Amino acid sequence: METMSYRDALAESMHDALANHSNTVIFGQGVDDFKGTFGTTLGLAEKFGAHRVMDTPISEEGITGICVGAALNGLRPIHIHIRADFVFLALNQILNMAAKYKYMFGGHYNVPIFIRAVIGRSWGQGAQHSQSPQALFSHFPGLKVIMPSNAQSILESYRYLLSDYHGPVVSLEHRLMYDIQFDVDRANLRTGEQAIASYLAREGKDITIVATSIMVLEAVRVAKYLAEYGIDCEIIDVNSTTDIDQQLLLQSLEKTGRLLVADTSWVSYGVAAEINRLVLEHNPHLLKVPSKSLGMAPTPCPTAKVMEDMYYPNLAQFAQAIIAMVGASEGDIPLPNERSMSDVYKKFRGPF
Amino acid sequence: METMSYRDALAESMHDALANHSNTVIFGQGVDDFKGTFGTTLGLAEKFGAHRVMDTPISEEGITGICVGAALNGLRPIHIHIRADFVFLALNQILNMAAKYKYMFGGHYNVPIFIRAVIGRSWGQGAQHSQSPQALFSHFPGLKVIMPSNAQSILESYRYLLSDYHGPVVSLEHRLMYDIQFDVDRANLRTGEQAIASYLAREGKDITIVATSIMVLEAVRVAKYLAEYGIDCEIIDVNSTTDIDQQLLLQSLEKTGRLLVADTSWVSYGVAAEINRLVLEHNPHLLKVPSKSLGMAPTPCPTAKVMEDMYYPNLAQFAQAIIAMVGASEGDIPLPNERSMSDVYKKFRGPF
Amino acid sequence: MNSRWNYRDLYYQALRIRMVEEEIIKIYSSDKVQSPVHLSIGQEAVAVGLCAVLTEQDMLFSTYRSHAFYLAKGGDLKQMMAELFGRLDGCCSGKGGSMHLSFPQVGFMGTSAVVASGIPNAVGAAFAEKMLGRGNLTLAVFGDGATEEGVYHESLNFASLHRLPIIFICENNQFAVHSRQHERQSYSLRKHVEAYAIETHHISQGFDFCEVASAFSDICNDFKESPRPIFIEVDTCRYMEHVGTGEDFYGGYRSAAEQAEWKRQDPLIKDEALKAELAPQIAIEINESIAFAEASPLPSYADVLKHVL
Amino acid sequence: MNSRWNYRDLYYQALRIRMVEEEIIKIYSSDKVQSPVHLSIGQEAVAVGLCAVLTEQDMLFSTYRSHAFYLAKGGDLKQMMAELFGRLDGCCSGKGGSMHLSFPQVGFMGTSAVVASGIPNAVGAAFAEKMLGRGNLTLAVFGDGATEEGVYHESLNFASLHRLPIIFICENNQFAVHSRQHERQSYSLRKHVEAYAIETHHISQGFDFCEVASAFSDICNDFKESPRPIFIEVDTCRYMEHVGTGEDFYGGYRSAAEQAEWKRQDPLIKDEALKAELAPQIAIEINESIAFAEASPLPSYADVLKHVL
Ligand SMILES: Cc1ncc(C[n+]2csc(CCOP(=O)(O)OP(=O)(O)O)c2C)c(N)n1
Ligand SMILES: Cc1ncc(C[n+]2csc(CCOP(=O)(O)OP(=O)(O)O)c2C)c(N)n1
Ligand SMILES: [Mg+2]
Ligand SMILES: [Mg+2]
Repeated sequence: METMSYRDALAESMHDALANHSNTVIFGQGVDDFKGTFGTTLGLAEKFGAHRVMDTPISEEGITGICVGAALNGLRPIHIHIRADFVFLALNQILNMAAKYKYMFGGHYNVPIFIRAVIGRSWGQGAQHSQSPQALFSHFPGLKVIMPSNAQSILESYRYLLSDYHGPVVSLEHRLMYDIQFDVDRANLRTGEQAIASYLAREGKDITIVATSIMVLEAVRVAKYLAEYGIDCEIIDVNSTTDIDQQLLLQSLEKTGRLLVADTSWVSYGVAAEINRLVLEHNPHLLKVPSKSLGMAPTPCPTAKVMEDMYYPNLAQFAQAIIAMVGASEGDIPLPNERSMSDVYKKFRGPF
Repeated sequence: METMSYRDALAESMHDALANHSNTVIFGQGVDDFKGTFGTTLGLAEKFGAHRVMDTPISEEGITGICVGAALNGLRPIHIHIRADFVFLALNQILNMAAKYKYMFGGHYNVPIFIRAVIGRSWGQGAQHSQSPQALFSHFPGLKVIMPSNAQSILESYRYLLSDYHGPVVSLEHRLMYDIQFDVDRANLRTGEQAIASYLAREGKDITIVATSIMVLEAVRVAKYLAEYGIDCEIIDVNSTTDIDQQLLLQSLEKTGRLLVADTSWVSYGVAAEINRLVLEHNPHLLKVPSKSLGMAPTPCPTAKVMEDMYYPNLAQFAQAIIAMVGASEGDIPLPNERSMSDVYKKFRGPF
Repeated sequence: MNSRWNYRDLYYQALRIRMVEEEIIKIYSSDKVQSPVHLSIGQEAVAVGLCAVLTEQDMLFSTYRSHAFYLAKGGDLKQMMAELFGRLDGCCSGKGGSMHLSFPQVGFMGTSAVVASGIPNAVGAAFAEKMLGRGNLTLAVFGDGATEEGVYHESLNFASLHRLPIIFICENNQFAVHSRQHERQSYSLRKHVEAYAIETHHISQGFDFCEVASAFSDICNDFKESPRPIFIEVDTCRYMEHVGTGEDFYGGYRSAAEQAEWKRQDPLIKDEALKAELAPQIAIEINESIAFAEASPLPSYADVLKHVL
Repeated sequence: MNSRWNYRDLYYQALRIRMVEEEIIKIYSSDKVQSPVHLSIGQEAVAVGLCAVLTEQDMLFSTYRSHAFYLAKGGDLKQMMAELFGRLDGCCSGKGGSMHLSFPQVGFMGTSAVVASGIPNAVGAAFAEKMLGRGNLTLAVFGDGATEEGVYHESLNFASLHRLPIIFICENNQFAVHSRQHERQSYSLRKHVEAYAIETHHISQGFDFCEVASAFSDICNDFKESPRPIFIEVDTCRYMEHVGTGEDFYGGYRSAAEQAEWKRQDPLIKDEALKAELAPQIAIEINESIAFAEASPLPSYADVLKHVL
């Protein structure tokens, strides 16, 4: 099977969007420079022209508004932010304009803008370069939010959303995955709305792990680890936080009776909260044990590596939570002793 | 007992903050005009001086940043927005700066800024003048978010937060409550952190209604209505969405076994989600029936009154949900037939 | 009066807008229109004069103070009235209301109730227009207060940097709600814009639709020779309060005398003869639009749920 | 060189900053500093010249490119090093890192890694200073790129409107990451600021700390006579890449020749004699600061949870 990095899947998706749709344009700080948005827009300005792949002033709100207006007049803009934290400057245009333009005017318009924003720890990012705002966006009707966890997901969801979907989209891409190689099955790329649907990333019978973005990879790692000790984890990749497949979730929980949500953001008012609501509104007796949630510590992100390592959940905590939930005794199962997720994934070293 | 309108409680709190703390200042568009922020800042510029009660340019992000800087240098700014939707322009300063300034610099600073923002339906507000962003703010560590549901709560929480608390606060005030008269018990104003704590607004044994802001009043109305039919509702006023009292919640649910969350915003990724998480993470067997959530329809807000009335939950839907949950048969209990919440509360008519 | 423009036609347009809004005032107390209304009474000549020069393909983005530009640009009156009445036949199916009118068929591209938010949208539409090699004009219409928002700075900068085919129209009524311009702005509007290397123009006779049309027509002719960002400040005067149906001086922040000079020159007040001649026909049209609105069905819950994604 | 300033003292300051950053480059590959670093090498004279004029009570807000201003303003080197090493004795207990230094004892009020975000904070501090009747200066330091953000416009307007005692310092290194100024800005910096009725100054010799100090001292004397917003553009040159420890021309967006003119005039390069004389003592201090940092305890999970509210 073909393998492909997350980065290359992004680069291919950007290329194809420009190649297949003459009305696609890419906006973003540095999209045309020699680093090319962590390598995902390299060479595109040269190939498709500076008017289609444009460096922008440092004006997030303005450029977002410009993307909205361009979309109203026939373009399909992609707007890239090297950090999701910077999108906070553009929230008025996203929440008050893009998410509502179609509705407010009774369906006269579509606003096909696609916002790519990078999330995730990498290298001492600190409080202002580390946030993961999927819950924020997902609370507001009118947006689609995706959190692809592998190269296949990128190929599928970007192809669909950049070609056949016509509303505003926010895609949150995890920085630590850029260099990771994934299997890609081109013959079986999911299409249409299926391209962003939640799916079973692993079948199991003891516990359901519902995960987003890189936490899906973590879930797979912990599942593999625990499988050796007889614990069988089922994993649901949420994929789109605005389009969670409730049926899939409930079916899985009917089987396992145990729910652990692993998300890249804070737990409170986050994906874990929403998943728990979906469960409890459906059936109050589905779970055998209390659900658990893994996410960032309830603080802004500290910069020091040693604190970062405690701030983000690691494999040991992940395993520990599962072991406690399935009722195995910890004594019997040694905990993995990795210090830090980023040590595992990271091929790159500083600065970003 | 003394009675007092929500508006007058706000006006008194603004007055007292200026009178008791020479470093308190009020910023906001129109705070010094003849309407005085729906009557809550009337006369204050005249009494305390234009330098302390200042009209501002239409620059939400800038003024918020100015409040943060003023707070770092000894002031206690209050910043007022006549609509919470306008705060979306200032989210960078709130989320990336105010919420993190203390943490990011290892505790060197406090940022005592107090943001007042008006939420809630009133008069055909439409998609951009109707949002209720408590979930958005509450997801980010570093902020306190309050949603006072009566005059007593205003007096208590504003006194505490404007005098003895030193971090950033967002207070969401519901427009429909401004004209409502409430009992106020000055001898028993809660103080300190208790001033923003969740509390039992009504005792009951059949169902727990967890509510925010005006939904507390709706809950009280529905409880009174259903009491005549033998249904006994317990009501928890969340009061602060960042400081939900989990103990109170769980104790109540141990008694009632039924959970209905009634919030002023969208259900997904909202207060209902967070409450369900708190329950399910604690005890998966607490509820006898599935929980339910009431909030805005999953769309932007339509303007037409007839759609608004369907967009917001009304008393009949509220009662219906409870009746279904307690297992009474609807045939036995007639549903109240009010068309619209705003018809009940509204003393004012347009424009806002 | 300028002979290039048919005074009578433009007068008709302006009077029609005023009479529509006067009718709104009249019926407002009946609660048939249950949403905030920001009236343009006193400012109609700006919309009429500008739109006289535009085609239906030219795109215009404006604000919550939407009625005048909607009608001047060619938006359907019946559908506007139905929109204000919250009916299904409204130009936005009742979802927009007075603050959010739109009529894409004639290039009336939408109005935002968040100050200044439509400005970058107009810049973006102009960007698309240029990139797609089409030649229509894009207009961003906004008030003096909108220039205080950061996004205005960002929009001017981008438009100039890429020499986009856009015309910024600032309707300067000197007020934002109840605040006067000098209490809010340290800059003079046009000097500030010129710092972005954007050409500016000033139309001071905002009460005179023919003057506005003439001046704007000259600018547009030049613009078509050489498409580029242009900024036009049009002085005007709001007669009514910021939002709602009252006069604009009852709050004490403004005197009636201040408006008197404007009113003295206002053709819709001055030219009583033409008004008397044209009004009856307009009144019929307005009545028909109200009848249309009232006959239009109310939206259902299924309608609430439509148009989200 | 200007005799009002002790060349040797300022040279020492500037050299110290450069050597600290050169040391950071040296140790960066060891991964002891695990966070992005934005170096000021080439720009030190700006910080040194300006801060020479300031007192510890004067407040300065700056950016992620923080080392030079932190040290020039009097921030403790040991605590800075410990901060970069992520230790408990860091000036921000390890929570800030290179992008978020702060040392309130000397008026170094914080640095934001979100472009332009600190500018309104400085304006707010100046507002408080004026309202509380105190007389210290407030400085907002930012790069040329920051002027593209909307909040810059809003900050200038407010500062001018209220005649606040604030000095805006734009360190113009002509780059934002890899983009040149003319690719991003349609305005000339000072002409644009003047549109807000804010007085502007230009210091073109940003490599010369004595010149910077002299010019700034004159401005400050005048400022103290009549506190008001003032804008100063200081030309400077970044020698290293935007973020990280590489040279600034390896990416091809910039040639080494472009920097040569600056380097030719840079006292820290030119005056080898003085450098040789002062460097050993500075090296000792730097070594001590590293030893201090390495000896400092690592934060615990309890520390992670502190300082949130
Ligand atoms: C971002 C934002 N802030 C505040 C408001 C409240 N508001 C509505 S209209 C207005 C004044 C705008 O003045 P101007 O731009 O001059 O337009 P005018 O109303 O005079 O036509 C304000 C402050 C808003 N709608 N949006
Ligand atoms: C709001 C925001 N957008 C984008 C970035 C990414 N970024 C970091 S520094 C920088 C360039 C800033 O240039 P300038 O203001 O000239 O300062 P310099 O780095 O040259 O000192 C950019 C775009 C950011 N940190 N914040
Ligand atoms: Mg105005
Ligand atoms: Mg720069």
